[in-house]
Order: sequence, then C-alpha cells, then structure tokens
Amino acid sequence: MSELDINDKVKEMLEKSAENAGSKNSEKTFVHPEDEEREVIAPDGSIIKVNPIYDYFSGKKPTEEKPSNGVVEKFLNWARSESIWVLGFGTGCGSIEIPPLMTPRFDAFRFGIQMRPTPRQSNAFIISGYLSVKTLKRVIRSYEQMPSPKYVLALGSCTINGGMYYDSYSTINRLDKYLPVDVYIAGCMPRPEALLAGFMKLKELIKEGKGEKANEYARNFDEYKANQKKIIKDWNMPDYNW
Amino acid sequence: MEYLNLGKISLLIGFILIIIGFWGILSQKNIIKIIVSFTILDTGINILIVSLGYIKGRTAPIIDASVPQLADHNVLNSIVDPVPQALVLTAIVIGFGVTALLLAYAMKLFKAKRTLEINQFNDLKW
Amino acid sequence: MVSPIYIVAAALGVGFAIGVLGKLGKNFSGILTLLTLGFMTYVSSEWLYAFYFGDQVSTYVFTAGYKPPISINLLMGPQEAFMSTLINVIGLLGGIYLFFNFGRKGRNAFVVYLVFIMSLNVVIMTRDLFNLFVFLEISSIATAGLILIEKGNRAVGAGFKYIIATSIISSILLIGTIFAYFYTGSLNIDDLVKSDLTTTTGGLIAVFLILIAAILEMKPFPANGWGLDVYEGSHQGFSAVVSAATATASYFMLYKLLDIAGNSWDHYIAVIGAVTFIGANLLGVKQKFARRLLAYSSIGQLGLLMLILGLRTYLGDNLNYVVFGILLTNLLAKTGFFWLVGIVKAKTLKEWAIIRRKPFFLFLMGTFVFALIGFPPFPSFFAKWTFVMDLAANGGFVWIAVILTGSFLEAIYYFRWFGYAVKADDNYNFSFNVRWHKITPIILLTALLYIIGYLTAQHTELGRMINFIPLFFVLILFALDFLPVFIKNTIAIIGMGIYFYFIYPSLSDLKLLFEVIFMIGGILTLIAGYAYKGKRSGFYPVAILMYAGLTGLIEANTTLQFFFGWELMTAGSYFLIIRGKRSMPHALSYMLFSVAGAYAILAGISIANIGQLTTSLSIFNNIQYFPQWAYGLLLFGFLTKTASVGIHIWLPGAHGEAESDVSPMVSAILLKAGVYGVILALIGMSKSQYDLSSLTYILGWVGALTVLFGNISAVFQEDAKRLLAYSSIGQLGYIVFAFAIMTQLGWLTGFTYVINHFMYKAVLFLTIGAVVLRVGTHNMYEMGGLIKRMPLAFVAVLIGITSLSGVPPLSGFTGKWLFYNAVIEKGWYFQGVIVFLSGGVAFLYLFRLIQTIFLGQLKDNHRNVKEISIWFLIPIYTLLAGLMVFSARPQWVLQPLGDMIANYMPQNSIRWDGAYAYTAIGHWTGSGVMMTIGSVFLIVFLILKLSTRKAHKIKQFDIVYSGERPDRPDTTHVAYNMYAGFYKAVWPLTVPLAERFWNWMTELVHEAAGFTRRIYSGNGQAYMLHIVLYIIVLFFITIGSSI
Amino acid sequence: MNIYVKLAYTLLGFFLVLNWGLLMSATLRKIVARVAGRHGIPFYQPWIDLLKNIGVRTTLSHGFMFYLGPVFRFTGAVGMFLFMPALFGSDMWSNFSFEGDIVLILYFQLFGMLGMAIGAGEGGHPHSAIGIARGLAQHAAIEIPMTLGIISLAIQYHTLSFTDIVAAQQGGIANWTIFTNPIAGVTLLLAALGAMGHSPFNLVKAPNEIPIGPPTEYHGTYLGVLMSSGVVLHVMEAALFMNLLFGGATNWVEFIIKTFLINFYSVFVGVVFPRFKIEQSVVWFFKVPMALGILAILIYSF
Repeated sequence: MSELDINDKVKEMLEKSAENAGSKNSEKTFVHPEDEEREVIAPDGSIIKVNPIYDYFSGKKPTEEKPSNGVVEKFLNWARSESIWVLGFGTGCGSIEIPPLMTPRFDAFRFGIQMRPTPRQSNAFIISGYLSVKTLKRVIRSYEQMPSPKYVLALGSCTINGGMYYDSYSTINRLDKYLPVDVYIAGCMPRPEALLAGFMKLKELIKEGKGEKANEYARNFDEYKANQKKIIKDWNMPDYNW
Repeated sequence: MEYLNLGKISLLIGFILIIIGFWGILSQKNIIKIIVSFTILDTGINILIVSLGYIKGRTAPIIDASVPQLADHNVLNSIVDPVPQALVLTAIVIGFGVTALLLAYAMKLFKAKRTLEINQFNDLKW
Repeated sequence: MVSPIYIVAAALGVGFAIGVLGKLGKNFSGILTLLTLGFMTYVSSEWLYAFYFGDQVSTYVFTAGYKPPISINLLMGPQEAFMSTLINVIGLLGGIYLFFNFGRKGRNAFVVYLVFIMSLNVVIMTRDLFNLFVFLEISSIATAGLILIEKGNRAVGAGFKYIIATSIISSILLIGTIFAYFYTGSLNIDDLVKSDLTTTTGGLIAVFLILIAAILEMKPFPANGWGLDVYEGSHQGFSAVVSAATATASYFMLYKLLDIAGNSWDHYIAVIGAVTFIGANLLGVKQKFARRLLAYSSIGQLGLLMLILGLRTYLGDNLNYVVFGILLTNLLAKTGFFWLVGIVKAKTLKEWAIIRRKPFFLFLMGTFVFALIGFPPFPSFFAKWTFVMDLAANGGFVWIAVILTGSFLEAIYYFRWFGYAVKADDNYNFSFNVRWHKITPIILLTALLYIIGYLTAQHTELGRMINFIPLFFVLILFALDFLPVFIKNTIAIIGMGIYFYFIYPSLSDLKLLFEVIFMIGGILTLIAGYAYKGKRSGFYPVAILMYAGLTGLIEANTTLQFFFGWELMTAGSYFLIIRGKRSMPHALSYMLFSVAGAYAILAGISIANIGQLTTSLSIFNNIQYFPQWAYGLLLFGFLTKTASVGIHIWLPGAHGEAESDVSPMVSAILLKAGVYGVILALIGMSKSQYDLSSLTYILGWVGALTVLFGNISAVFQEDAKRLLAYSSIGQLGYIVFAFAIMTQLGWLTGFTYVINHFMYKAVLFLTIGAVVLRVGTHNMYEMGGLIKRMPLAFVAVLIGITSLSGVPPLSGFTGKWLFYNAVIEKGWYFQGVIVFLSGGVAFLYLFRLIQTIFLGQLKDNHRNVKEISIWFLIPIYTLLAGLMVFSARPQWVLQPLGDMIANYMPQNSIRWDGAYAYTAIGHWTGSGVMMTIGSVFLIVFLILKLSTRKAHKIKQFDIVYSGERPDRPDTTHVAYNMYAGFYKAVWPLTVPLAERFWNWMTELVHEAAGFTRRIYSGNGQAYMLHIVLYIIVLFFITIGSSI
Repeated sequence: MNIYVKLAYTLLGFFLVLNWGLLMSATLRKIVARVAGRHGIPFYQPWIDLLKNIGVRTTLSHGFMFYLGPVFRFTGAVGMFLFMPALFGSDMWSNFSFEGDIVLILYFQLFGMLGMAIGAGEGGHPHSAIGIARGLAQHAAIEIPMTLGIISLAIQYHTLSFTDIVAAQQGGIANWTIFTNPIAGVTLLLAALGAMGHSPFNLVKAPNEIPIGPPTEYHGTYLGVLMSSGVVLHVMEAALFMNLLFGGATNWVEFIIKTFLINFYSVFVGVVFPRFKIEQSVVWFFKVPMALGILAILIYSF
C-alpha cells in the first residue's frame, strides 16, 4: 500500500504510540486465569498437565498454497470472482453500510455476492471501519480460519490511517500491518455504491489472478504475527488459527 | 331355691373369681396386684374344676372310713367324680409354680427400674 | 425300638441327676444335657426312620398300666415322629449353640432347657388334654426361665409379658378342658374326637375355649404382642429354639385339637392364619431392627401354617407335604437366621452391612433369605408350588391371592435387609467374632436346607424331572471362588460351552433360537470378564446361576421345571444386579417386581393347571378354565421381566448401575427370558379355543406405549447406561407389540427384533460399559471426543446405533420394514403410528449417545485413555459380524423363522424369492439394498478422499467460534440437557407417572404398617387386653350366633 | 434389461436430477428475492458456487468421521434417487425401485441425516450439535403426520410400493391421491413443509442464530458435496410427495414441473412465515397435522 501518502506528522505520532504500546506494557503481559497452565486428574489417577493456549490447537504455521496451472486456475478464478461469499462479521461502524447492500436498492446478490455466517465457508472479509485492538484479535482468528484463497476489503479511512481515531488508545491505525488487504474502499463512511465498486475492483483483481494475498500472508507470516502480537497484549491463541 | 345347691353356688363363685381375676389383670397397674389377680383367676378356675366334678350328696373321693363301703368294694356311687379332684391338685401345683415365677419376675422388674408400674416396661414395642 | 416314653424319662432323669450330681461342675452338666438331647433325638429319629423306610405303624404308649380315659397315653405316629425329631434336632443344636450361655447361668439352666425340650416332645405326643395343659405350662415356665439367660431389662420385661400371657391362655385351655370333661367324661383326645361334643351348647363352648387357647398359642395377629417381645427380647440362641421348636409344637397341638371340632373350624383357622400372615408381614415392612423383624417373620410363618391347616380340605393328601416343606424351611432357615443375628451383633438392618466382612456369612444369610421367600431349590419352593396348585384346583383363588400377597410383603423386608447387608455403607466400628460352637449348628442347618431341598424335589415325580446339573455347577463355582478371575472365567466358559454342546442336539426351533441367545450370548459376555483383575469374588457362581435358570427355562417340559428355571434365573440376576456400585435400591425394586411377576406366573400356572391330566408345559396351549385370567396373569408375570410400561421402573437403575459386563447380560440376554415366556403364552393363546383377542389387543397397546415412554425417557437421560436401559425398555416394547399382533408377519418382526436387540444391545452395552471402565464415569456430559482415543469402540457404537435406529441397510431396517407390513396387515394403525413415532424419537437418544461420548470435545482428563480392552472388543466384534451377516443376508435367518412360525400362525403372508421378500403390500431386498448403498458409499468416499488428500489435520479447538476461542472442552461440548427444546415440547410425556404411583404404593404400605403397629404399645397389660378382646371377638364370630 | 444399460440410465437420471436441483434452487431463491423486491441471484449462481467450492485450496480435517459426514449425506441423496422410480411406466427411469418400497425411502432419509450428524459431531463445534439436536427433534415430530398419512395411503391402495401407488393414480387429475384421499393428502403436505426444511421449519440451519448448524465446519469440497446432495434431496423429497399425492410423473417435463411446484409450495409458505422455535415446531406437528392424520386413518379403518 501507498505508505508515502501518509502524513509525516501522523507517521511520527503513530510511531510514538506504537512505541508506547510496545515498550511500556510489554513487560507485564496479562494472562487470563482461564489460560494459565492447569492440572487435571485422569481416570486412572495420573496427573495430566494442560496448557490451554497450545494443547487444544494444531498451531502449525500456514503454508503457501500454489495456484493450479493455467487455464484451470483462470476458470476457477472466474468462478471465485462470481461467487464472493462474505463473512458476516461487523467489525466496526461501517457494518451499518453492509445490510443495505443486500436490500432491493443495491442488491449485491446480482453480482454473486452473498453473506455466509461462518468463516469456513467465506472467502471475503470486510473490515468495516475502525478496528479496535480487541476486535482485531477476533478478526485475525476469523481471517486465519477462512480457507484460502481469501480476500480482505478494508472499508473507510480508519483502516488506512486510523481516521478520526488516529490517536485512540484502543484502535489500530493501519490495517495492513496486521492483515494483507486486497481492496481499500476509502470514505467515512463509504456508501453502498462505493462498496459495490470495491467489489467490482476485487472481482477484477481475482480475475487477473492477483487475489493471492492469502499466500502473501503465509509468506510474511512471521512479520505479520510479530506486529499482531505487539499490539494484542492478551494473546491467548496459537500463532495460527486453523 | 332348690337349684341353688352347693355345686352351683361354687360354680358361680368360680366364675365370679375368674372374672374378678381378669378384671384385675386388665385394670391394675401394679405388677404385684396383677399377680394377685392372676392367683384369684387361678383359684376361680380351681373352684370351677372342683364344682364341675361335684355330685350332690356324695363325699370326697378319699376312700376312708367316712365312705360307705358297698359290695364288691364299689365306691363309685358314693364319691364325687375323682378326676377333677386329681386335676385340681395338679392345677394348683402348676398355679403355684407360675405364681412363684411371676413373683420372681416382679422382683427382677423392680430391681431393673425401681418401679412396679407395668406400663413402665415397654422397652420392646412396635 | 426305644419307646418314646424314654424321651420323657431320660430328660427327667438326667434333670434330677444333674441336680444331685451338681458338684461335678457346669461343663459336665452341659455335656450330660447334650448327650441326653442326643439320645432324645436318636429315639425320635429312629421312629421317624422306621416310619418312612420300614413299615412301622403308629403306636400308643400307655402309662400307669391303665388304658385311657383313666390314664394318660402318648401316640407315636409318623407325624409325631417327624415333629419331635425336628424339635429334638433343634434342641440339640440349640444346646450346642447356647452351651456357654447356659454355663454362665449355672447348671440349672441346663436342667430347665432339657425340661423345656422334653415338655415340647410331650406336647407333640400326648393324647391327653389335661396332660397337654400341664406340659404346655411346663414349657411356658421353662421358656420364661430361659428368657433370663439374656441380660438386661428387655429380657425381663419380655419374660414377664410372656409368662402372664401364656398363663392366661393356659387358664383358658384348662377351663375348656374341664368343660370338655364335664360333657364327655373323658380327657382323651381320641375320645373327644369320637364324642359329639359340638352338638351341645356347652360342648361348643368347651371346644371354643380349647381351640382358642391353641390358636392363641400360635400367636395370631393382633393378639401376639407378647410373642413378638419374646422373640425380640430373649437371647437370640433361645429365640431360635422358641421360633422353631415351640412353634412346631404349637402347630401340632392345634393340628391335634382341631380334630375335636371336625371341619367346622377350618375356615376360621384359615382366616385367622391369613390375617396373621399378612398382618405380621405387613408390620415387618416398617421394621428397622433385625431381631424384631425376625419376630414378625416368625409370626408370619405361624400364620402361614395356620392358613395351611385351615385349608387342609383343599390339600387332601398333600397337606403333610406342604406342611413339611414350609415348616422345615422355616425351622431351618429361621433358626439359622436367629443364630446369625446372635453372632452378628448388629441392631438395625443397615448395620448389617458389617456381615459382608466375612463373605461366608453373607452366603449363609443369602441362603436363609432365599429359602424363607421360597426360592428353589429349598423345600418351601416345592411346598408353595404344591399348595398353590392344589388351591387353584379346588377353586381357592382368594387364598392364593392371600398367600402370594403375604409372601410378597415378606419378600419386601427380607430383600431390603439383604440389600443392606450386601451394599449398605459399612462404616461401623464394631465387629463380630465367630466361635465354633455357634457357627457349627448354623452350617449344619444350611447344609440340611440344601440337602432337604434336593430330597424334597426328589420326593415327587415332578420334582425328579428337574435337571440339577447346572445347579451343582453353581455350587462347584462357589467352592472355587478363591481362584483368580482368569481361571474361573475359563471354567465358566468351558462349562457353558460343554453344556451347550450336549444340549444342542435336543433342541429345535423356538427353543434352539433362545438357547443360542442365552448360551452363546452368555459365553460372549463372559469373555468380557477376562478384562477384570483379581478374584471378582462371588461373580461367577451367580452369573452361572442365572444361566442355569435360563437354560432351565428352555429345557423345561413341565410347568414346575419352567417355574424352577424362572426362579433360579431371577435369583442369579438379582445377585448380578446388586453387584453394581449404587445398585442397592434398584436391585430391591428388581427383586420385588420379579417376585410379584413370579407369583403372577405361579397363579397363572395354577389356573392353567385346573382340570389338566398332564403337567407338561403344553397345558398353556389348552387352558380350560378362566383362560382370560390365566393368560392375563402369565403375561403380567412375563411382562415384569420385559419391563413393560408401568412395571418398568426397576429396569433403568438395575441395568444402568450394573457392572460393565453385567449390563449386557441382564439387558441383551436376561430380558429375552421374559420374551420367551410371552411367546409361550401367546402360542397357547393362538391354540386356545377361546377368543382371546381382547387380551392381545391390550398387550399390543401395552407394547406400543412401552415403546413410546421407553424411548422418550431415554432421550432425556444424562447417564449413558441408563439411556441404554431405557432404550431396552423401548425395544422390548417393540418385541411385545410385534408378538401381540399374532400374525406370521408380526411374529417374524418380533423374532427379528429379538435377534437384533440381542446383538446390538449387547454390542452397545458392552462398548459403553468398557468405555465407562476406561473413563470412570457414566455421565455422558463428562465424556466427549473419545473417537480420537478409542476408534474401535466408536465403530462398534456407530454400527450398533445405525442398526438400532432402523436405517437401511443394516438389520434394524429389516425389523422396521416387517413392522410396517405387519401393522398394516393387522390394521393396528394407531398403535403402529405410536411405534413408528417412537422410532423417530429413538434417533434422538442414539445420536446423543454417540455425539456426547465419542464426538464433540475430548475432555482434558481423558487425553491419555486407551482403547477399550481387547476382551471387550472380541465379543463386540463377534456380535458385529453377526449383525452384518444378518443385515446382508436377512433371508438366511428369516426364511427358516418364517417356516417355524407357520407352525403357530398358519397364514403365509411373506414370500421369499431369493433375496427378495414380498408381502401383500410391499417388497424389499436386504442384500440388494446393502450392495447398492455400499457401492455408492464407497465410490463417493473414494472421490472425496482423493480430492481432500492434502487436508490439514487440526485439533479440537480449531473450530470457528464466532471469532473467539473456546475456553474449555467442558463448556464447548454440547451434552448436558441436550434436548432442552424438545423437552419443552414433550414434557407431559416424560412425567414419571409409574414411579409416582409405585412410590405412592410404597408409602401407603409403610404408612399402613406404621399405623397398625402402634397396637404393640409395649404395655403388657395392653397385650392381655388384646388376648381377651380377641377371644371375645372370635367368640361372636365363630359360635356366638349358634348359642 | 441389461444391468449396465440400467446403470447408465440411472447415472444419466441422476445427472439430470442434480442439474435440475441446482437450477431449481436458483429459481426458488430468485423467487424469494422477487418477493423481497430484489433482482436476485443469476440463475447459474449455484453452478458457480459449486465450482468455487471445489476450487477452494485449503482443506481441513477434524478426523475420519468428518470425511464420512458428506459421504453419508451424498449416499443418502443418491439412495433417495435410486430407490424411487423417477418416471412412472418407464423401465429405463425406474432406477432401483425394485429393491424396496416406501418404507425403505422413509428410513433411508435418515441415512444421510445420521451420517451428517455424526460427521458434523466430530467437528466438535457446539453449533453443529445444537443444530442436529433440533433437526432430530423436529424429524421425530414430522414422523407423526408422515406416518399417519402414509399408512392412510397404504390402506387406501393396499400397497406400499411406489409403482403401484402411482399406477393407481393414473388416468386423470381426478385420480390423484390429493383428490381421492384429500385428508391424507393435506396431512402429508403439512409434513412436507417440515421435511423440506424451509422456514418456518428451518431451525436446523438457522443461519443467523447457530451459523448454519451442522455444516458449520464444512468448507470447500465437503461443502460442494453437501450442496449437491442438498439439491438432489430437495428434488427427491418433492418427487416423494409427487409420487404419493400428485400422480407421479410419466416424463421429465412433468417431473420437473411437479417437483418445482411442490418445492415452490414449501418456499411460498416459508416466505410468509417466520421461523419457529423448536418447541413450537414440534408442538405444531402434534396439533393440526396429527389430528388430520388420525382422521385420515379413521376414514379408512371403518
């Protein structure tokens, strides 16, 4: 993304706040009592140690999933672009703009855009506006649970530079530090028409074979993860949520 | 009044004593009095036995000089029925034994609870 | 032959001699006493022997050189010899038991005891009324004296009440005697019998007084408070003798004196006996203390004896046999029980838990309990059988009801007590010691019980036909109980295998089918027993006892054999069930329903027996009188075992709490015994000349409702084994319903379900049981995700539930398809719809079973559990193989079955064309469907597997959770109250009406008992009043109107 | 007829039904959209969705049963097709209906359901279990009118065979069961509402409440298999009621029209009524449908 567009001053402040968030509080990371290691007694009387953060999860790192060859992939990409299943997850104030998309006035169904209630069956994620740190954790988990190929649409200025919340203690300022974004839809808030335009852009990208951000995420996984962990203090998940 | 001969009078007395005995056993709370009632009952029965064996005008079945000796040593028609007489002797002995045992029990009961009220001895119930 | 007069002479002589030779010491006196008792026993038993094995005739012994009526005479007949032998044996054993107790009181105690036994002998033998009175008084006085060998106030109070009561009774006897003499001029009983005493008013009163005294000696309810107190208050060693010897003497006295009145008193005696029998046993139900409980039971038995005596016209020649059986059992078992109470110094019934610290004592207690309730092979079983048969043959149905009710009440408290002994918490800090002289008599009595039981059976032609071999095998296993489980298990399996091998050729059709289920099923479930370690004390004898009973049912040719097998099976399964950890109340309710069911069967058989020339089982096919009642009672009895709705409440607990390999035994196998019974009854009904369709109609509805309530209740269980238990109720409902249809299709359905239920319920119970062994809990919500740990168990359950649910292509569907055809053919649409609806409901609990145990989230503490034991897997997979064969080739089994059924149900409504089955309305092929579905399944599976070959394996919390992560498996697993929504819709059907009803009944019985027993206020005077009032009331009832 | 020819026809028939099912689902969704005043999805959308799902790259597996869930489901759908004659009077299109009768179909419906339930269960997602619990409860309730109606039909026609039942309805609309036995017909149609699983009886999937219930964890190819079996099942459910009540079909056009109308009927109801809670749904079947069903049997049992 175009980092140059960002105001120097803003950049400075961002760095400052990131520093604040990173250095001061990182010493006392908070662990929820539920997530502390515990012991249980097995039926045969032996004692089993349970690490609630790692034991229950596979936690393997993601791998790049190579596209198929040539025409097959093109065909599949066409299918993907015509069948965008959006995860129904309202992450911010912009969520209010999504329902109209499904109403008679805009009717995104026409373009093969449908809402799905579970990340497993979705391939598009709309980050709708400001993203609080708390929500970010859930967003990351949901994003990682979506099967690839998957796409992220970032909605509104807040996802680009923090928008009106640029100095908030609880929201992030730049989404693409944490997740790879396919399409930004600027505005505060963008209207449904803008959203539709964003979708069209996404379709184009997919058809061109550029919708491979999931692999980018896997490639730069450590970097993304470091950024995520830096800002999320109560990290109680495995590194990668399958 | 000719019906009221000796046999019937004693029969009546026997019954009255039996009833008194029962009444005593059922109404008296004191164990000693119950035992006394029992002896009254016993006596009543004994009188009953004897009176049932009584035949008017005959003598006791003890064959001595007072009994008129008939021919063939047949005394049967001059004495009362001897069997009840024999029974009553046994009955008296048994009654004696029972009374003695009852009194011994009374003693033990008194030692146990220092009382002779029969309704105090209801450890075993239901 | 030693003259019986020497019994008296020896006792008196030694008594005086001890007095004279007293200085020689207490032990010398004691041994002399025992020797004398031995001599007395010898004399009487010599006579007994002569009567039964020689051709001795009854002999009068005259005293004082005169003939009666001048002098006293004794009679020694077979009955006298028997009774006095009993008294002397008990006297001798009691003497041994009480040796040191007497010793502590000094030598005079021995004298009194000797005189006591002697006086009872004379009471038996004398033919003189006054002499009877004298020796009755002597025995009373001796009793009152001997009561005092027990220390404490209680004994003294009891003794006083006793002596005053018996004195009053004797007084009445004396008055009666003198009046009798007055009217007849003789005191000899034989003369009195010959005289026409009852024709005059005075004579009537005399007879009344004599008999009332004899009756009161039998401690009739409610004028028996004093008797209870003696049993409870005196030393238990002596209570036993009173209960056995005095009771025997009293019974015989009544028996003798009853002749004076002719038959006119029979009815009154019977009613008095009935009231006593039921009354005493009813009050026993509320009793908490062991001693007093035995007292109630003793009095109940006296009532039963009076009842038998009063009903002697019904019994005819069998009177002595019945009395012999009842009296002997009561005498041996009750004496043993009293002595056991004396050794185990536990007061309340719950404290009897300490008895199992010494398992042999538990065995003794079990023997006594089962003997007293009248289980085989004890004499009372045969006596009760004969009694009931004879009563029914002569129309005494009310009396049958009375006897069975009383016996049932008795069973309640005895089995509750036994349950406490086996299972109640043992946290008492007192213990009990055993001394040889106390235990030896008890062991002797127990051995006698078994031996005499066997001899009693051999005594009759019917009894001789009973096969005792399995029972001997059980006894051998009892003897081998010290061996480790591996050896015993092998012995048991080999034993059953050999037995099956030998019995196999003699069986066919129906019998073969059920024998295969019982025996092969038994062997398979026993294999699972190898998974257990240690000794598993007491398991194998009782398991084999159950199988002995089951095979006895199959082999039975006569009704007695059948009932014998039924009772053995009940006893064995009771022991199996009570082995479970929290099984005490459930085993009790199982036993009570079983006993009630067995009594219903007994009554049914007795009605069926009326007017029959044969005693074979074929009388079921030809019931001539009251067929509705006979079949109704039989069916009711069998339905208690199949746990039909209303009488099912015992099953869930009993099966649910049983051990892991016991549950399949009692569910998959034992329940089939009830089905076998139902089938026998229905075969009979199909051949009956009467129209019994209303009965089968009711049976059909019972079956249908059972399915519905069983299945719906199963849905809401949290306990896996209880769920399966309720499912069994439902499945048995299907079977009952199918057989009630009474067509070829219906029966074919029924048999299909029998075979299916045997296989899948065994699989499910074995698997779940093995899982429970691994994870240590029954609660499904505490399990979950176990598919990862025990995949083989999962596959077993999956196939099991698929089959049970009736989804094609597995064999459950065979049953469903036949069901539709049968129901529509028969026209039972509404019942059918209930049944089919329940099939849908079954899905809920089946899914719950597999979901909450094997799927969902693995619990933290189950991370390391292993696959279920190989010893469970072997039988499970053997059964699964059977299930698969039955699914793929149903015609192999169904075709021969159809031919077999054609013997009973002539209409031929199913046609086989290779693997294709056709009925009038439908068609289906098991093999074809299996093949089609199988190949489609395989193809789709391969395609999917191929296309997802690169799938990532992920773990239990790698699920979408609305962006969150689950916190714990426990809170992520959907298991507890899984069907809350469904419950809101169907809760009216889950109201436990049956439980409420039976609780209410229990409450009623207890309240009635609690209220009634307040008459025993403990006040001696009140007891006197009872006696007097009893006499007055009886006077007005009996002869009041004729004066 | 040669078994291979038969197999070929059956495969062809299945292919037809699969495509018709996809088309029908698109059409019905379009109808729903039109009711809401929207344009709706393109009619080819289901094919694209199917393709896209097959093209998903990431595949996850919760375990062995997780695979078998869709397999069971698909086999269930295929079985429904196989054991029911597609077209009446045609030997070629009668599939494998000679292997069983209505009872087989009734119970075979459960095959897929059970397998799906177990497969979803291994996913370990609570919503799957909740959805299945609801589904099974509702199924048990549907069983009442369904069984009552079918027994009424069996009494009416003295047969449980599809072919015979359809044969008895030939010769004009007046011979259709819905007219000859209207009460049983209405009962079965009410049961059909539940069996089809549209609103108000769609609480199994309940998208916004328990994210589509049992298949929550399924994605990619699994979902593709589930989708295809879903559409086939929809067609075959409709075909079941078509055979029972509406005289079956003698050619594919008739088949398509009738199955579409039956599906349309349940969608139509669904558009009008909001979703029931489980206890409402179950109790609903205990009321009018059960009463009608009992009446339908009473008429024929006297």
